[in-house]
Amino acid sequence: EQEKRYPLSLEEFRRYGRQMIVEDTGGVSGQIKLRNAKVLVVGAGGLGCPVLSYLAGAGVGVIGIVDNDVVDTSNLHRQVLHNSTTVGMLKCESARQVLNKLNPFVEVKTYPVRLNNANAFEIFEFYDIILDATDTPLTRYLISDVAVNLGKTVVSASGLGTEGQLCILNYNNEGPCYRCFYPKPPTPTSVTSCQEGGVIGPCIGLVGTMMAVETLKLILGEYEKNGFQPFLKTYSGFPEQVIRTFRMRGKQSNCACCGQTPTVTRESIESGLINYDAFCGSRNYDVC
Amino acid sequence: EQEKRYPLSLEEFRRYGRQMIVEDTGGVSGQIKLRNAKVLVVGAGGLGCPVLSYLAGAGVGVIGIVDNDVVDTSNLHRQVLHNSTTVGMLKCESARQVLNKLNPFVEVKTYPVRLNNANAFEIFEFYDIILDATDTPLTRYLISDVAVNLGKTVVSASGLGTEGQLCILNYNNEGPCYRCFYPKPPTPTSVTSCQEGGVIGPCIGLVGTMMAVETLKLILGEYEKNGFQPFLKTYSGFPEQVIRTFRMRGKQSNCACCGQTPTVTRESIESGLINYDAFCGSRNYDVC
Amino acid sequence: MVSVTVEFLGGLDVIVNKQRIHQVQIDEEGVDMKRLISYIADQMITNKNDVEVFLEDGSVRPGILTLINDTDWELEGGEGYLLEDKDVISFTSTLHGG
Amino acid sequence: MVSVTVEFLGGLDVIVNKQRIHQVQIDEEGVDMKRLISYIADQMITNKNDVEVFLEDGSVRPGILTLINDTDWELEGGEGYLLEDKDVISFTSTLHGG
Ligand SMILES: [Zn+2]
Ligand SMILES: [Zn+2]
Repeated sequence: EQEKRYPLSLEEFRRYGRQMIVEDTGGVSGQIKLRNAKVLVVGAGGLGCPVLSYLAGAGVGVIGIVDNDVVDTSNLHRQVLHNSTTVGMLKCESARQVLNKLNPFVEVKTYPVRLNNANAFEIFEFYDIILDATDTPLTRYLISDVAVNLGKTVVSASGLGTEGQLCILNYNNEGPCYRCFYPKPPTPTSVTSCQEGGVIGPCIGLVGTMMAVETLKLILGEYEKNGFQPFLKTYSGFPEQVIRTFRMRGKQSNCACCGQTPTVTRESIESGLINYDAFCGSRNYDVC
Repeated sequence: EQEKRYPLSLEEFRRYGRQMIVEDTGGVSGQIKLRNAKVLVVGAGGLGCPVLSYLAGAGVGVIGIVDNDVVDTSNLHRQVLHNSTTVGMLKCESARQVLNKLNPFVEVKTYPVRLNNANAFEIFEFYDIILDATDTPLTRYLISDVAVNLGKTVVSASGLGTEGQLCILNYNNEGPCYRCFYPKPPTPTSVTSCQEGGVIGPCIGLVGTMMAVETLKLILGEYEKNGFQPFLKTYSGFPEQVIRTFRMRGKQSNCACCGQTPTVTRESIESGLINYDAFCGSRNYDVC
Repeated sequence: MVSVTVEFLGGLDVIVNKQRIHQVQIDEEGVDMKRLISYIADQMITNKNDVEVFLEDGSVRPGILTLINDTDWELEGGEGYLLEDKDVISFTSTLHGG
Repeated sequence: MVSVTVEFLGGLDVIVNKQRIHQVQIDEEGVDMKRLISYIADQMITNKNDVEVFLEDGSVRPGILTLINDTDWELEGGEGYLLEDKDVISFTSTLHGG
């Protein structure tokens, strides 16, 4: 009965009141945007953990988690949503349990699969915004390519050691995609992932938290209000904590994916014509 | 037996390996510094939650938590260490349960009291570094004053809305204290706390995560290596995520607490001669 | 005459039409910080009741930090600092939430 | 002659003595980005095996972003951009960990 008269329940007012009174959230209408939002997080690792917590806390209506990895003791210094009692459990399941307790108003969907050419479209279609919190170039191209073909905006981040990077891709189908920035993939041998490179927990966590802030801004229409300029932000934690903002190129008309004559299409991806393994070198794909 | 031959157990190598291989941590010797460190976090709220997770994850040996507040539904959008099933529980106890599961190697001590003139020295004495994650000017002066008198370094942060601030106080008894920056307290009516002002979860969370990075740097001796220059960092999340670094004054010779003729001494604090309530106006003290 | 950028941070923008960044030009010689502060109180704060949020006893209110080109004004001469063209002067209120 | 700051970020400092920030002076006229890149490969990368971490087919390796004064060099003319005194040129490798 009450639900019909008010757009939010009393319990929702109580839970979200402190964020609703921040002018930038837009109050009730902003909270309803959050409740209606569907966000997919690919990777429940060092970036994914804080993103998932803060998006669930804020009341994002549906959160999907793609991760086929299981929790390992060596993850716990940075993947603080998981814990010693969930070692061996699927990360998406471990995360779901915590998020359900944090905020029962949020629906959490889990996808314990490795994202690939064949399943990405089906998984992405349901969501409004895609978060790339993975750790290999292979997946970064795949996520961007699929998102462009489905017209979704991507928040993409990465980190290693004490540093991190963050950008928004295919913003509103106007902004540049991952291939606009990186038309040619790096040679596999030149890539270090956290498998070998090491990472400091709160440094990657800070970049994950930045992803959550960007996602809230996208949902709340902050960039619609102030305009979107392509950027890449870099964070470094040592020796000094600094965020730098680089102004980046826009959408490239000759981009193989989002350009005027795209060759990276749904058909070429799903058929396997675009071979992400060969493209980026065959490396073990592990969201860490 | 094995513990005698190696400074770290195999399980510790497994758990911390990924951070130990980051050069800035100093490997085994750095990990032992972390294990020997005793850090007190005052306030298990929006700042305290991510700090506690990342310090526990990193393997800080003893973590103390001072907070006499209980978990409320309205906290959960930003205080993501707690959850709906711990509503009504003391925050320090709710946090302890999560941290014990995250990392059983870490000892968590809880102080479910309101920090005041009478108990602060006794609580602080045991710790190496004090983190101010509270939300009133009263407590900020008290924490700084007690830390100066005990020769402890403070990592101090605050946040409101989409913004936050962070500084290091009394660094190694060389750096400025809170009273060096703010010799006169603000008039009570001009202060907004998150009680009334509202706050966005990942924005305050990002500042808490910055506190964790600074704390790790202090423990690992990063400032010993590169030198310490007094600073204040400000973060803003909207409309753009930016960290700015302001170069600040050093220790002031006329400071009432850390100066040449201090009046804010252990005696004057513990006897109640320094009246923090009257000093800052009598506001409800709530760590939120 | 001097032309500087003045920023109101940490929520202080509420006293200047909710605009954080202002280009300020003062057509006088030898403008120091003390003069800029009185200029802000007289010319920029629209609601005169807000002056006490910015000033106390004629100087910047305790709890507000003043920065000259990202440096604490105490290191730059405080009220006596002479403004130069393109200086960035920032006022930020100290936050207390946590 | 031109004098610029060159930064190697995102771990790229490993190829230049683990030093992130370098002051570089080139005593030639009309130094463009293409020349700076060859200068770095010839003069600054100490271990010649590391050149291939920086260069591929004579240009900056895919996966490295090049910035001129914090702006993507594609917006500034790319290899043909003529360096000016005090420019800050940054190279950062793209991170992939998560
Ligand atoms: Zn593109
Ligand atoms: Zn002092």
